Amino acid sequence: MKIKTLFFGVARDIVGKDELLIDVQGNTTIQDFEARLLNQYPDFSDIRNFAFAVNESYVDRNYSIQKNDLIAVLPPVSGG
Amino acid sequence: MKIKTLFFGVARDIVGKDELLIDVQGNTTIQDFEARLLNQYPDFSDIRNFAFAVNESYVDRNYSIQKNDLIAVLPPVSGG
Amino acid sequence: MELNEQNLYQRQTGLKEFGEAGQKKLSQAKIVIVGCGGLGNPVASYLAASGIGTMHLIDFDKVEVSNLHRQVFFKTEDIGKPKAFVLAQHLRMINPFLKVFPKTMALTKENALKTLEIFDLIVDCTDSLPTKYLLNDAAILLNKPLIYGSLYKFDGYVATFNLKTPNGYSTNLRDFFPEIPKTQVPNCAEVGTLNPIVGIIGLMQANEVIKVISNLGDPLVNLLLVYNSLNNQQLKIKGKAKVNRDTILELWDQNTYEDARCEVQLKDWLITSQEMKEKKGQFHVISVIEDPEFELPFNVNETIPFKQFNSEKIDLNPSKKYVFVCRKGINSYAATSQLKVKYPNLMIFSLEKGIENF
Amino acid sequence: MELNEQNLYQRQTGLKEFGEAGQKKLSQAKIVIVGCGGLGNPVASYLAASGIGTMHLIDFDKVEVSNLHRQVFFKTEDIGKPKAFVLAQHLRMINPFLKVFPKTMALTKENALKTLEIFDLIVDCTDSLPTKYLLNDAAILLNKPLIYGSLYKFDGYVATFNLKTPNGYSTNLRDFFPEIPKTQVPNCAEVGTLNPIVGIIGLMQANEVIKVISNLGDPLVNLLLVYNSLNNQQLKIKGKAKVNRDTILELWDQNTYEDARCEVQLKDWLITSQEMKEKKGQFHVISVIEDPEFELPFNVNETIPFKQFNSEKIDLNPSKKYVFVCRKGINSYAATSQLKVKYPNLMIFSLEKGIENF
Repeated sequence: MKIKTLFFGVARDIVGKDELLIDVQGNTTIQDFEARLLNQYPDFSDIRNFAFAVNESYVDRNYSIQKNDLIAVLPPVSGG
Repeated sequence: MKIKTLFFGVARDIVGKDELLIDVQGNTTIQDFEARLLNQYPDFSDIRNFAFAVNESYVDRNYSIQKNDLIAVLPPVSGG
Repeated sequence: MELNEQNLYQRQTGLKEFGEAGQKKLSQAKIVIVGCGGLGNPVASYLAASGIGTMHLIDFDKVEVSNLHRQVFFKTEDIGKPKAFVLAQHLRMINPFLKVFPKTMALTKENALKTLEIFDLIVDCTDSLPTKYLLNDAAILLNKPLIYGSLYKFDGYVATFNLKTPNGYSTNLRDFFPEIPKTQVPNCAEVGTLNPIVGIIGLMQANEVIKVISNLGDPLVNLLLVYNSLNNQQLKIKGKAKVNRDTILELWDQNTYEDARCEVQLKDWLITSQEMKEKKGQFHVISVIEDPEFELPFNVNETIPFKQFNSEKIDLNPSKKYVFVCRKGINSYAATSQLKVKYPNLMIFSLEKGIENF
Repeated sequence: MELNEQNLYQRQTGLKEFGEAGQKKLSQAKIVIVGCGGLGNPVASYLAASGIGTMHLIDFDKVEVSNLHRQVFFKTEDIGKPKAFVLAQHLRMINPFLKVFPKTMALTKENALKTLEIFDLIVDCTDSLPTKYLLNDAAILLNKPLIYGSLYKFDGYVATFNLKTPNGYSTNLRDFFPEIPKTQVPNCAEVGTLNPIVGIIGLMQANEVIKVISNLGDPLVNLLLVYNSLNNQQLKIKGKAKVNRDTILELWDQNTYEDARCEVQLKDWLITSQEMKEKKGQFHVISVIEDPEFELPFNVNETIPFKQFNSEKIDLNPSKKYVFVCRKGINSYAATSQLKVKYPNLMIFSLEKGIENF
């Protein structure tokens, strides 16, 4: 299934896009998804500190991605 | 069908709420909906100048309301 | 670190998406901000700081005490001074490289096209509905983008109107609100606002200006952004560009773009603050203010909220002198003129310019 | 119109939802704004204008040229002055009824609880990740609401953390980002931002403060608002309050809340701007700045972007003296210290405090 994924902050810099459609197998957890992003984009070296939201709700790493989910990848930000 | 309706600006003042669930028959157009609001709340005397949006798109008065539509009632505003 | 343009903008030019190229576009831009109040204050200040090259500021008004709660670049010492000049003074102190030209004038149908034709982009920071339509229609006739912003209490609207795109010019105000409302909702009693939504809408306008000029991101094109500051709900209403330049040309001929509420008031039916103070106690004073909690600077004999005002139901005493009062002197004048039809020979006056200028 | 509190706030008190009651709540509030930069500037100014009673401003820093593009209440004449004092001066000029107390100090684990305990509410306008966690944890230990704001380039986050609700305290920073990241992404080279998103986030924080204090609308409770200014996309991420006060107490004991990047630098490995200017031409200067377009205030002999810097692959000439430079003197110090391991006796220096303070 194609999962629409939004990238914010430095995650957008790393991916080079606001959003991507990412092809995901069934039974993929956020932890798997995180590992896959890190594998594809080595600059995601700090990704374990990022927050993931699905359909505008914060999710834990063991959340299993469902069809039609909208994922947001949210790095910590520090500007002020 | 129950139609979620959001009220902005002076429309919120008139209705006294941010949003209402309004029971609507089939084949109701925005024009009918407008007349009904005016009938129920006489303070909507300027409602013909208001904009109506359905699911975040501007609609004409002849739009026919569908199940699960989200209506926004948008008066002209002039503050600056 | 030396004060020069390179150092001033280094936190912008260092952005790879913006860079020196984006900065150059800003520096070459010539824009006009119409209205220097709640929206114009932050729009002008943030755009000046960002390095817009040339900025004209237009406002006919002076700084008043009641402006300061939301026009946060004005100081108490500025009260009574022309807004455009005070704002320009601040801009010069934050960015000496800016070319800023303040103008104390009212835009009208007669001077709008001539005044606006020299700019790359127009920012609508006014607080008058007819002027908003005047700016919209003038921008279309001049083929210029218009950055629109407006608000009511806790809600604000923002859009980039009439931007030239590969599919033609984008939507304008009349695609969402076709006609100038004849009766403004609500009229005289300015309802007020909390200051954050004013700033949020102003900053969103500044953001649109920068996006449009530096060709960055996605401006609010064919969209009307609606923001509710009480619950942070945002809608982006999609619109279709239908009202085109030909239609606007016709409308331009038909419209006066004058505020129906600000029609000329007959001097004979007015009383000045000065006169009312001098002749204190000689009048029967009637307030037509809606808000029952509004505190007046003098005693009134009677209160009739304007919505309930009906000249048919009012009996006046021919031996008394009457003064009607409201906040801005608009509803009180309407009350006076209605009663003058019924009692043409009675002494009935409206407090000129209202309690706000008492 | 006379300058008094009633006239100053009449456009707020006239709102039936807010009224005199809301104004009174603001006037009785005692808040602290930590950080007087891009966020602190508008937050303090709009809240002062709205009639907050008592406001403390905390910032350890001074106004710099490169701040002015987004810290639009600072003027060129303020360069070099302490931010908290300059901002307080502006606030006094826009609202003489405000009680404002500027403090030039850095918040640390040692002074945070004592400093913050006297306030009703804390506003986080800092630009340091460890300080954001320090404020978060201190707010929880003190049972106080924290209005959080932060940003990166074009995106900003806002939330009202740790608000007491009928269901207990609302979410806090650690419910969304549990641990203080060890390596900040990105580190030394401050990436910069365009100024509108800074203002938008600041105004949204001011909006939260007013909502919370006057008990109006729906604050961003158990939510993290995310705003992308390039396309005006807004998300409101729902969170669950899980990290409670007991957990924070444990974390408080474990953490130093110090910026790992700002570890003590050995004086022997540093060279001051002064010394470098005096001994111009005597050094082989190597820049480790990433941005190829960054313009340096002096000539460099070599450029090695820090990401590609690898001491193993670098051969130095023992007869030369080396100076490494970067924007803030953090990456250049890291390069120096790595090479000092390989070449302990060579003359290798890092430009102290970086080019920004040259």
